[in-house]
Amino acid sequence: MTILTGAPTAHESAGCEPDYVQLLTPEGQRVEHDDYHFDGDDDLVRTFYRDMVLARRVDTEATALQRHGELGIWAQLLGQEAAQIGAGHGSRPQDFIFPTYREHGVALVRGLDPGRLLGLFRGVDHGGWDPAEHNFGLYTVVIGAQTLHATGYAMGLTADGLVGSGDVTRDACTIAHFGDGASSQGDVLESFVFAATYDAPVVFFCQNNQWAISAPIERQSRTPLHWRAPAFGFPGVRVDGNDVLATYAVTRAATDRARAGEGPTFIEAYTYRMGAHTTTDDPTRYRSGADVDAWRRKDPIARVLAYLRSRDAVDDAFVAALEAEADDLGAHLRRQCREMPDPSPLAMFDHVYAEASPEVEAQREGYAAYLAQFDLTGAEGER
Amino acid sequence: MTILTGAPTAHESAGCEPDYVQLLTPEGQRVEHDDYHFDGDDDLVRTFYRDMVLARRVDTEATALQRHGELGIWAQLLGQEAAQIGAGHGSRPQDFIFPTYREHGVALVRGLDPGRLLGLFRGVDHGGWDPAEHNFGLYTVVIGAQTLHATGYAMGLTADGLVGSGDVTRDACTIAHFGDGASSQGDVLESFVFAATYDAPVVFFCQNNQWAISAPIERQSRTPLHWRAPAFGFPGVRVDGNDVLATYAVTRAATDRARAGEGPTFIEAYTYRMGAHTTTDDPTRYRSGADVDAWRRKDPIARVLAYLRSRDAVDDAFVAALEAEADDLGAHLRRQCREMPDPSPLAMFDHVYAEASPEVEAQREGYAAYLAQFDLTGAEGER
Amino acid sequence: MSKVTLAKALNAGLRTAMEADDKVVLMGEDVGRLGGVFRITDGLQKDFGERRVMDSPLAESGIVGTAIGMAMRGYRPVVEIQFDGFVYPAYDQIVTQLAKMSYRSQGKVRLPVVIRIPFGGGIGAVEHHSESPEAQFAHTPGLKVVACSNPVDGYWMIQQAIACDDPVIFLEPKRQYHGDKAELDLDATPDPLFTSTVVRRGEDVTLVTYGPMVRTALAAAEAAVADGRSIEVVDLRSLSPLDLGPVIASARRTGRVVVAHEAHVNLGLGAEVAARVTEECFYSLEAPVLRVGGFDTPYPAARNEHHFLPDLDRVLDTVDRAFTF
Amino acid sequence: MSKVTLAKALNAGLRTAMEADDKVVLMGEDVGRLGGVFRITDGLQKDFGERRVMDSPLAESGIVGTAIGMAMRGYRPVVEIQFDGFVYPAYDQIVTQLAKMSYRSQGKVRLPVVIRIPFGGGIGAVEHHSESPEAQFAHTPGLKVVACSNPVDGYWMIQQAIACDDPVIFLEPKRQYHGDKAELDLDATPDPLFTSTVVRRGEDVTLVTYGPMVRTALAAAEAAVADGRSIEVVDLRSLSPLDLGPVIASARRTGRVVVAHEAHVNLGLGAEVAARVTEECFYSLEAPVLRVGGFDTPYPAARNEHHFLPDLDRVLDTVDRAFTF
Ligand SMILES: Cc1ncc(C[n+]2csc(CCOP(=O)(O)OP(=O)(O)O)c2C)c(N)n1
Ligand SMILES: Cc1ncc(C[n+]2csc(CCOP(=O)(O)OP(=O)(O)O)c2C)c(N)n1
Ligand SMILES: [Mg+2]
Ligand SMILES: [Mg+2]
Repeated sequence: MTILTGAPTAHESAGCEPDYVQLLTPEGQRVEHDDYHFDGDDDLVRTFYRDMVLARRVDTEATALQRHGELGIWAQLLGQEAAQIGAGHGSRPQDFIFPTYREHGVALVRGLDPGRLLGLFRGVDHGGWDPAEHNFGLYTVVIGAQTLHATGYAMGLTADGLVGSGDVTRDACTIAHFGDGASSQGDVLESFVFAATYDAPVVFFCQNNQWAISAPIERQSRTPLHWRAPAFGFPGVRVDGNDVLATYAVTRAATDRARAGEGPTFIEAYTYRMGAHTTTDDPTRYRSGADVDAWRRKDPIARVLAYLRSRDAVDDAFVAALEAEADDLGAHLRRQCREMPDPSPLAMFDHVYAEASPEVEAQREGYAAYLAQFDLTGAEGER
Repeated sequence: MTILTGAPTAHESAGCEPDYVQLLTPEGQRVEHDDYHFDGDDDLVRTFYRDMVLARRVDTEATALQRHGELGIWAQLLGQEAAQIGAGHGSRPQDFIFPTYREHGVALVRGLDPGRLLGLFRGVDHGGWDPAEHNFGLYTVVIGAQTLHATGYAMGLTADGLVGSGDVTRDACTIAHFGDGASSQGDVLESFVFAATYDAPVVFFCQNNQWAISAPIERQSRTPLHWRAPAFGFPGVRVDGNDVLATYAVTRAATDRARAGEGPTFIEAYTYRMGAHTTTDDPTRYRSGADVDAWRRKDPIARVLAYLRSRDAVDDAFVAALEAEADDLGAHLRRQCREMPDPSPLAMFDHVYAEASPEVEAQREGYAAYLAQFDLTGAEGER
Repeated sequence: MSKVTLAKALNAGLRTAMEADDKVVLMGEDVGRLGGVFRITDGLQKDFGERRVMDSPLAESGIVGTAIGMAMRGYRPVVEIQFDGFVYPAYDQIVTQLAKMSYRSQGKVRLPVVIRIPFGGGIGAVEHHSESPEAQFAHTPGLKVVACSNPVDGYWMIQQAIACDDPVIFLEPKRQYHGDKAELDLDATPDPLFTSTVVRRGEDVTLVTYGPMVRTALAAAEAAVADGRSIEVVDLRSLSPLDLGPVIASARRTGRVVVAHEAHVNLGLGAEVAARVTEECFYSLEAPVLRVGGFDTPYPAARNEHHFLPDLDRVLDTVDRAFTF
Repeated sequence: MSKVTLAKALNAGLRTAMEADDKVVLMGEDVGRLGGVFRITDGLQKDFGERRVMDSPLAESGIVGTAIGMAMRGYRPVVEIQFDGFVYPAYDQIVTQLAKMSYRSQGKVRLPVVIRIPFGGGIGAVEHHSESPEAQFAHTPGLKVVACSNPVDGYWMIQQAIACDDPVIFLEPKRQYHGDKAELDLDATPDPLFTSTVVRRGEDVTLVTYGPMVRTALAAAEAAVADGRSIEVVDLRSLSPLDLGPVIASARRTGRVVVAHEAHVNLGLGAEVAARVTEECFYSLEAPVLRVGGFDTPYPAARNEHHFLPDLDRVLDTVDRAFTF
């Protein structure tokens, strides 16, 4: 049978690097690619470097805050900085981002104060920011659900005539973030159908970090994930997810394409979850340290620094200043976290509906009266 | 960008025949294909011919019964006889078939008395046959749900060691039938994921009859449906769904492959729904008569007859005898339908559970007592 | 306007809403050229174009999920689910996403999405075409759930649901689509959406229902006159929030309450009505609140559905039972 | 056997069931090498192999749908849904397929599938990890729904659920997984699965609950002693079918009934219990059946969950209210 085209490439089976877009090697060497080019200057690369360092610091601090009991749980991004910072910079401010629960780096690039991310993990809210403020949606915990929202929002952009005018400050698109595990969900696969049918300006950005909790990528797919896109009628591309120049270039190309009215693109950012799934997970139960070590040698931050150093684009002063900035951010985060007020009990009854329901209001009143019995003045005063 | 491989082939855009496996032209000429071969003799082709004629008769009779108020609704197979008879014969008796609601032809091949199909459409039951009797499951109305059942059953076959022994009378697989519209459902797409991950011996047989009620195939997919299979890691093939030799050969190859333990295959049978979606549908509201006429010239039955005639493998006596057989079948169906008893009211309480629930039993008793008030002796006597 | 069926009234209501606000868009299977399998959207794609009346791919989760995205972008999508039994693939999007977005975002994101569901039985259909899923939605905070029962309500309620900033599950009694006609007074001021209403006055017993059973309840009340029994009929209209004011006022007078619906009795709306009314009217009730509804079996084959669905006789039988206490 | 937690008891019950019948297979996300995020299946893949303990792709509809297929092939799949809030993508397969297959096939196809769901709140988790979806399943004919509340029941009930030829939704109170330990008597004869049981005798009021709230109810009963109030506590265990025999017998004695659960009160199990008990015990009740449960809001942020979930005080407050009638 000649029909079978689904087998892994010999390349992959041989355990080699997968065939992906790479513009910066793990050693920090620039390489060229036929289709994708990095057109930024050293300033931009320095910005990437800075954002990656800060994103990692956010992650480290939040992890520590969880260990100290200040957060209930934390989902680490360790190792995925290049994928996220490249994706973040690859979009434009008018593009709307639909994150999953791990896109702390993208949030940072979008200008969201990282402290705002902590509320969800501390248990004081379900997402403490206004999505409209930075065109950055709430974190989504139900795996894959947001990919359909991103597609629908993109359909709305088309309906609004915000696609294909050629004005890069006006035309817009959406980016749907999700993981390799999510690629198995019906919702994600249906979002490919809708995106293709409506030619929606949406970029599917999949961080294939090789694991969905304890399930390795082989449990979800026998083929590279990006193969799915052309099957549904739009381009798919695999990029070295630990190479920020490449993730940036590929995202920029895909969003440009979407904004131009040429439809969706699927990006598979091939990377690795260096940490645990979350702070409650114990990866030693299901994966080998050797793998982790191998990926550590492909660290996304180290290679940018090596590149910048090789060009004398950073010096020790820059690195030290950045370190100080990161320290400040860490201190800010710790303070913000500890100072975050617990929600008022009666806030629990807020916003169930946009137009208040008499039933919820009655329950609010009943509970307020109940609390008043105990003389919990806090309960009354906080609303 | 060189990544885009999802565009329609020039062939298709030009409005030509799609690129598919064909072994018999619309004119009844045998043609050869590199990968698929018809290895049957004239007897087998005559059997195909007979089954297609009988399947069409079942369809015509049931449609008429609906018009006469004997059935509540009927889902016609008109035009899809070759797809179904080829698929039916391409399986082996030990293979388990998971139909949708239109596989009357497959049912016929599996030896199910076509009269048994009518109960569902008459409203006397939800499926009047025992799936185990002919390894033919109940019709499934919720679009796509059965594809996961077929995949799970196939996983069970593997677990039972009924795959890959090389004994064709022992090894088994499943066939999941579904339509082009169903291809958009999350369940169908998830079934591809599971089938690939578990290398399940399941054949996905999609009758792309170009329509999902009023939605043309373009609403579901911008690319040929069979492209999806390799993306998930197994072969996909498009076959002329109006060519019974081809649908047979392709199904036989796919089921052989599945039974041999080589995993799933996706078959897209490219055909056309000549009738309405169901007897309650009015296709003139959404499609042109010209299309229907064009497809009429590709009638699946006419071409087999032409082929058999060209080989002198049938004569007028054969055709007449078959006509008589079909008449008998029609009379049998009409009688069976009219004689089908209405369900007893209390049968409504049967089989909610395998192990009876006191609540349902109490409701049964209560309703029996209620009916007894009206002296509806029928209600009491029938159980 | 001449007298119209519920189907035509809904069509007119949708048209009016679309004319009033160009952010209103329709989505669903076969809603465009075909006008929906029940023709509720008949002619709307022709008049408003493909951008506003979108034929969707065959995937309910995808339809509701993209409708949520459209709503986030400022649209007011009205989704048609083809039949009640096919809403379940979209259940996750409805229950975990649509229902919770306002709450999660502290009111920053509003999702004015209407999900229209032709519901209930009595049309002789095959399985999955006659379900009554209302309790599953009404149990979900964040959703509002309404059911219309007649053309006049259909016309106004669909417009009110579209105008509402909350997600609304809009249940349409499919067996009434082509039933009794009524005159539409386009200048009338309709009752607020989330209110119930007494549709027939009576003295002896309060019969509470909604959607397809309102007609049955009114017929039962009419028939009961001959027995000298005066039945007050309340059409709940809103199932979440539940407006039990009229029911409670009535129960205090009559002392007897019967709740009727097509849905399975177990954990159906009747259970909630019974629990609340009993708590509010404990000293007024002469009998427990009784329920009559679909049995706790899957929806049976069509030829038995008249046994499954509560009809006039079964409703009156339950009313009689309320007088045995 | 020494004293074990609910988590260990369930693990032991699964192991025993797998040893007894090699058609029993486990399916779900992370159930294999990891042993599930709660470690309920810990060690089982190691001992029974990958064929019997299958790590599934991340797709709940796919998991339940393939489990149905496995069951049609003669297996007895036990599916783990990782958290209550993630059962909804599988809702269609559960409600339209799993629940109806016996009925549709007139008993020819049986689907002995168990769906294990760690449910309820109280563990400080992020959203979607603390839901109580039982009413949605109990409202669906064709499903049986049970909830265990302690290690002994966990051990026996999971085995009984697996042995049952019907689909069973098996609810595990996740906040009790690592709570009170109990001794397992492996030679005991457990109560039949679909029965409720009085877990504490009392005279003044009947407190009905299940799952995670049983512990709270028992603590409330203990605390009430000081006030001179004697509370009888019933653990429903089976939510569908509902075994109300012990509740009704108790209510006839006490005249007062309170139902407590974590699920939203509106259309929660309490509504059904209230409606039925009132009908059966109309003349014995001194007060309406009162309900205390989760409010009708989405599950709040973790730092407010102790306000959302009924605790000992709120349960006792409701008990007090039952004495104001
Ligand atoms: C519908 C649903 N099912 C299960 C879960 C539990 N869960 C949370 S994260 C996760 C794995 C996700 O893996 P992936 O998509 O690869 O993202 P990653 O965590 O690696 O970033 C699972 C199973 C969930 N959140 N939602
Ligand atoms: C989940 C679900 N949604 C909607 C429907 C209503 N419906 C019945 S058949 C059909 C079209 C199916 O099209 P296709 O899969 O191409 O099969 P065909 O009818 O052409 O054989 C639709 C939308 C359904 N049965 N199930
Ligand atoms: Mg991952
Ligand atoms: Mg079709």
